[in-house]
Amino acid sequence: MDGYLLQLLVTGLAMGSIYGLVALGFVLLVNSVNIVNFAQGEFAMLGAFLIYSVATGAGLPFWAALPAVLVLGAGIGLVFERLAYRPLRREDLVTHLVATLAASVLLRNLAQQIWGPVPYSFTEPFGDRVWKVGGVVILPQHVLILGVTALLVGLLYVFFFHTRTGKMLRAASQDRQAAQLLGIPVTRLGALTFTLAAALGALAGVLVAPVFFVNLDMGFVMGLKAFVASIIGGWGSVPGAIAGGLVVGVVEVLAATYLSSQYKDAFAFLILVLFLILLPRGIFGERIADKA
Amino acid sequence: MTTPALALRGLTKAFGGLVAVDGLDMAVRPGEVHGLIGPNGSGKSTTLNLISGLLRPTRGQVLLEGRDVTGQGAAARVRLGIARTFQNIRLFRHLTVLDNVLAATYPRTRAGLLAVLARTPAMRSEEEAARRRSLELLDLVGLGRRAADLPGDLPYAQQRLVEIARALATGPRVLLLDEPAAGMNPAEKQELLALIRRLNREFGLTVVLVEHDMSLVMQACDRITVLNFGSRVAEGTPQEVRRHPEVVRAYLGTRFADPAAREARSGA
Amino acid sequence: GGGPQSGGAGTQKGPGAAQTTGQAASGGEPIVIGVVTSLTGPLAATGVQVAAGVRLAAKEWNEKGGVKGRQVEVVVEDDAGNPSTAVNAFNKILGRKPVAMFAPTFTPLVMAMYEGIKQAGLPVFTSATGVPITKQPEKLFFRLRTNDEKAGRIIAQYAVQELKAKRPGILYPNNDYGKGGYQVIKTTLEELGAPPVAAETFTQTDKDVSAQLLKIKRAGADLLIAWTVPADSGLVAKQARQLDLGIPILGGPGFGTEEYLELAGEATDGIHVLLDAAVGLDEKTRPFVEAVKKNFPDVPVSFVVSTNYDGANMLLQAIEKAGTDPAAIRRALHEVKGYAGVSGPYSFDADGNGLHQGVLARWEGRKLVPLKTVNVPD
Amino acid sequence: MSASPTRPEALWLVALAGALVVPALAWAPYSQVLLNMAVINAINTVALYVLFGLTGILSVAQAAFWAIGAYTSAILTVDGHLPVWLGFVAAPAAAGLAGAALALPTLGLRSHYLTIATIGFAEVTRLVLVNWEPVTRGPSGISGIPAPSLGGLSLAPYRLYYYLGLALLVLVAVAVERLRRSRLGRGLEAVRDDELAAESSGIPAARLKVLAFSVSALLSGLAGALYAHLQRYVSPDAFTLDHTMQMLAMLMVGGRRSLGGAIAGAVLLTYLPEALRGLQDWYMAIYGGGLLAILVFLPGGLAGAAARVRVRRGRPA
Amino acid sequence: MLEVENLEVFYGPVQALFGVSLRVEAGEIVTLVGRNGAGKSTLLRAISGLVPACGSVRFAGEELLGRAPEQIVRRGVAHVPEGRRIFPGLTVVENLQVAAYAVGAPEARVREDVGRVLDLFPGLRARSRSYGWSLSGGEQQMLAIGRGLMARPRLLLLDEPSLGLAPLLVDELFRTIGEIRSAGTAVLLAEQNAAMALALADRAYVLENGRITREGPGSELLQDEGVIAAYLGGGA
Ligand SMILES: Nc1ncnc2c1ncn2[C@@H]1O[C@H](COP(=O)(O)OP(=O)(O)OP(=O)(O)O)[C@@H](O)[C@H]1O
Ligand SMILES: Nc1ncnc2c1ncn2[C@@H]1O[C@H](COP(=O)(O)OP(=O)(O)OP(=O)(O)O)[C@@H](O)[C@H]1O
Ligand SMILES: CC(C)C[C@H](N)C(=O)O
Ligand SMILES: [Mg+2]
Ligand SMILES: [Mg+2]
Repeated sequence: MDGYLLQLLVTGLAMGSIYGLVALGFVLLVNSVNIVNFAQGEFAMLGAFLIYSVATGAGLPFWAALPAVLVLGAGIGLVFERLAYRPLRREDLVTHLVATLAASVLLRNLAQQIWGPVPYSFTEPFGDRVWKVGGVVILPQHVLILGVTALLVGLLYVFFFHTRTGKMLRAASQDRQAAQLLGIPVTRLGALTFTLAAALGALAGVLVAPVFFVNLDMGFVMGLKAFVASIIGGWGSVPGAIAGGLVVGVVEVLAATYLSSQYKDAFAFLILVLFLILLPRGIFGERIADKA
Repeated sequence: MTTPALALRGLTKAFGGLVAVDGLDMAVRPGEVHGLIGPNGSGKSTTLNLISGLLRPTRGQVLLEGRDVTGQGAAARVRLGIARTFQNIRLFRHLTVLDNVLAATYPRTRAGLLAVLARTPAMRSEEEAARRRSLELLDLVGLGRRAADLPGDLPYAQQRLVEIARALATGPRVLLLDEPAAGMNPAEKQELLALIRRLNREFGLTVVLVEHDMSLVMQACDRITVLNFGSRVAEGTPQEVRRHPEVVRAYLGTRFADPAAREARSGA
Repeated sequence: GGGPQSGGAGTQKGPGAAQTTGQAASGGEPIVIGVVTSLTGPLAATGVQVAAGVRLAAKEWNEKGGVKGRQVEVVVEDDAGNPSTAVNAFNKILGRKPVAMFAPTFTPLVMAMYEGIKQAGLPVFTSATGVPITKQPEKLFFRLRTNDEKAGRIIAQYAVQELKAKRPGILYPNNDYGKGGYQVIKTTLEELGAPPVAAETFTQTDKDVSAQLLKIKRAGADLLIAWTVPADSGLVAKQARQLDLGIPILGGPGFGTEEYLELAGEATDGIHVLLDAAVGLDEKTRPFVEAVKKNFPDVPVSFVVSTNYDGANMLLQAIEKAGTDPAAIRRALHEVKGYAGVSGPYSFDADGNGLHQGVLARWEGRKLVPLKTVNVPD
Repeated sequence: MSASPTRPEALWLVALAGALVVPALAWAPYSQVLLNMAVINAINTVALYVLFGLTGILSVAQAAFWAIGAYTSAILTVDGHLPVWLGFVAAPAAAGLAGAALALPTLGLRSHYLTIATIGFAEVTRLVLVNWEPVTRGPSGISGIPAPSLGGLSLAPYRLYYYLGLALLVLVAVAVERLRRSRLGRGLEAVRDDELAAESSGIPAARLKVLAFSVSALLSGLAGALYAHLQRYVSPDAFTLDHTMQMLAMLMVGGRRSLGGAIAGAVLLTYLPEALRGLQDWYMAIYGGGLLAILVFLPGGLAGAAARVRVRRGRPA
Repeated sequence: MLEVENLEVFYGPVQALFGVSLRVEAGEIVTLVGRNGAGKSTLLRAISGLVPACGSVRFAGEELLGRAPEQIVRRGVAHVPEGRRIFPGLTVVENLQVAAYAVGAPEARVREDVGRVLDLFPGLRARSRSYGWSLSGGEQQMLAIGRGLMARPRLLLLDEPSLGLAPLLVDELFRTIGEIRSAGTAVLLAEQNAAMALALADRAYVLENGRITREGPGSELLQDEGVIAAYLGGGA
């Protein structure tokens, strides 16, 4: 393989792991409260602005700022759960779609009030460092993202399939009332879930800030592609998030290069539709059918 | 011999490694009430799903009045005269009881989009007729008074009756009932029995009845097929079947078996 | 002469912080100037600069006693980056009986308001650079920046004639701004005998242009002309540096803004830029930059602020001279020749294009060094 | 709601009478354009109601159909020099065909998968508008779109144009209500409530879904023509995913299974952000919060609230 | 152990229970009989906190009304609801595990109890790794009952447990319910299969239109002419 193609693949995988990272936030919520959170991207946006404020603004070193941001993110998740999820917990998917959409408008504009409309640059922890491996440029930040995403995939998988809380969460996502009847503390678990999801989102924001810059739009952009990724990977599938993300990332880069950069975005959706038609369950999707 | 109203030939359905229906042969004579019984998980509902077209068989054929309908979709089979009810009640939640039944007149009405928008006289009279027929069917199952209610507000047993009315609205010749008596008390079961008989005798419907209430099955059915592990283990009249040792052992237990069978079992 | 250039007391958080600037202190009704711009949504970073420029000018005039003894009131409404909202914003301001309007910087938004502008018959200022705006028959527009046709030609000529590019590559966003610029640049390059060897595009919300950059490099380009908006320009500079692109970059006006510099950081060193105006580079513009910083600490300073500031000053001057009748204002504006604005000399031609220059500069460290100013009179 | 056999017809008449006189009270172009936008949004929301409210298909391609309608009419009347009325016919036709074209390959998909496929369709449509420059003129859009006229009377003034829109909205509402109360409408609702049971009742779910997609797209196409000849300018930015989401919010706020709710929700959410403009750059934050509050405090939307009032007054809901 | 007093339940404007009072002693099987819509399920739902109610529900001396369902379960009241409510995307074993996790059972006990339930329903054992959604109706019913047992409740509320079970299994189910009692768990049972339920019951209540109209030992009601006519029918 020549260096050019290799470089393209590296780039595609890097973007793909970002999509996968954000997609994990979707997957977490799908598996525990069974909603599609339109504001998941906004959690990432907030994480990016927070790390900017805490690290660059307040002057804390990155590794000290990171836990602070995760805690702040978790706090935002708690409030979010109280205001945008709990009052509607008995409603269906679409109500939550619109509610989280409304919440995302709110969050984005609150962020604009706090930080202003102008984007910021944030380069921690690696600064401008670049690795060159046989002519191929690799950014340490990308490696970090891929590593963290892979680690999170493993953790979440173990969590959902091999821990008590995880199994109870899956149960609650499938039938909230039945779960309640069994004594599963659905409300408390719901709050926990949003705390995790928001912290996960914030972590994603921190990690991609050096790649995307810190700006108000980053949430939406990442959200949409990540959502596509999570569908391709399989609805609600933990390993599917990263697999789908990598597929989208690589296809986009290759298509933009070899086919048309004008229609780059269209290819992400085109493979999506192809997947939907040929492999509707996605790469790792479980079959849960309607049975008469 | 007359062509069976419904015939299954070597019908097989595998879900991955699990063969839920296994080479089933079965013939339902026109105008009979045919029981289909067997232990839980023996493939009864799967068989009904294969007959009504909700599932595609892995192998084998479904013949309606001699005609192979295996390739047809569910809606098409309804048009050909097969209707069904569901084990887990599946009514249209947001439609009134009457509209639930009216919706099922779809295959017997024809107004297209333009006729509907223009409310042509033909469309209006068709609509009127369908409405009248649906109300008649609701009266037939004893639910005329609840036409305007949402199905969710009805007790369980009555919801089952709405399902039957809905199935009837499609104008079937073969009616598949999946545990229609579940959740009914003995009095209601008696009424159900009367209804099934009436549908069978007055309306000439062929009925396939899946049911665990043996009293109902024995009284309602002309003949019974017994499944176990997706295969037929016995077939015959209620009297024959309830005596069949394999049926007693795997399904009935001693409570329903007649003394002869009980002896046969203890002797074995 | 120009308008007053130093501000008075009192700072505001941002241009959107208060709905209006200036009260009717003396001499009857205030003169109302409308501003439709992005206060929210994806274009807000540029949008707030429009409002800031107009407000600053109005404030200065009001402190001097207003125009014809009347105070100037600036009414700002948000377009949220959305054409329908822009139309609503425009119509809403019409209810305040403005004498003139300032329109968004994004051409499709301006065009969306066009029907209303035509019916209202008001003079409209804009720093949007799309060619079609001033091609409309009614001649209601006064454009405050060099239009894309001229800017595109200047940048292409500079690439070939001064930077000696033989095999340039072009990168542009897949929107009105990008495509408009790309067409002109490409045609000019072809005329100059250096047709582009690669022309790549990207969606503006996309945050990765590395595939495009690699492809341009792979095509053997010896110069990259990047015709991108500020936020994307930062991305281009940074990724070009990371990928070790190894060819010089010549950027459009997006590369000459504070917003860009914040994002590009060190990666900007050595990049050539075409600017509309030498705001902040030229010593003469220092007081202006300080006045903006003082009054609107959160607003980045770029030629978007200065051109709208100049526009507002020219408008108020025209009113001082000709009164508030829209037709009279327009006539007065068309007579403006050689007005020495902060951004440069203004002369409105028959189409309403006011600025006809390009300033070429180069980033050295984190400082822009002006190299030359090109004038393109019609 | 759909369960109600006795509709308060009087309410409809009052609403219509109000809609007829309101332009007399709102003279400023601002109010007049808003009235027009309310009508256009209402048609779009009714279109979404057909697809989502009646059939249960959550499509986020609605803005794409709207765009197809708007562009069809714009292209035909500007470049094709066809009379505006033809644009008003061709726009819904083209959008309706596009609806069928989207429906056919995606019939096998359920719930969120279908939703995602429609996102793909919307994105691809947007990209085509941006990139197919010879026809769509790319991102700069098409300007100079003519206004319709009626027997020599130009409908360009917003007030007159509003009546054109209102007439179309009434037509659309009546048609959709007729559809709902027919065998086809019951079929759609049956598919929405339980696709498997619908199939088993002889209702061809696939065919009805294509019908729902086509009708819904057709109506949005009509709204598109109305929009194009109102604003006299179209560009790809006017038809983004945000707009579909707005329509969805309008429908949910109105009450997803109610035609009246769809219209009321559209009107309310057309005015809400405008009413909040006084808050300047805060208003979008307040709007997001307000939308959330409506969802929380008005479960079932406006229609649900109205039904509860009716129950409390002792009338049948 | 369970004392229900003056319980009233409304569904919107409709009243479903009118001043219902009953009690269940430790280790007792109490059967509720009543027509469709009489309010049996509603009563069970009110006890387990699924629907709001007024009156009083005291369990082991503690008031349950106003508590969330999950708190009530943890006090030892398990409810096997109408309609099974199996988790479709969990396997059979996971469905069972989750019910034990919810009350904080230690891992060893969970494993033991899963084994016991699978022994009780051999049909389930064969499907133990299958997803809930794919089970047959009867298999789901067995799983629902098994799930109720996993909490090791002191009081088990069973809503029509025999629904959809094959005759042989129904016999076995009632035998099992008897065994559960022997192990010290009280059972409150709502059943259409009144004959078998009454035969098994220590005591029984008749519910008509949301009111208790009769109570007594099961064997006594089984002989009662009114009960026979209304609930036992001529059939089985
Ligand atoms: N879609 C499916 N995927 C996998 N397994 C299935 C599926 N449908 C049914 N099964 C399995 O096939 C077997 C037969 O199921 P079926 O529903 O036909 O049983 P049944 O005879 O109707 O039982 P019951 O009396 O309990 O309703 C069961 O073991 C069931 O778990
Ligand atoms: N969610 C509900 N909303 C409104 N009414 C309801 C609801 N659930 C039950 N009801 C009504 O309350 C009454 C009692 O119902 P319930 O389900 O408790 O009866 P049941 O005795 O369990 O009957 P079944 O034998 O059918 O299960 C019935 O009239 C029923 O229609
Ligand atoms: C549902 C998707 C259209 C969008 C995605 N949820 C986001 O956050 O942007
Ligand atoms: Mg079954
Ligand atoms: Mg019940």
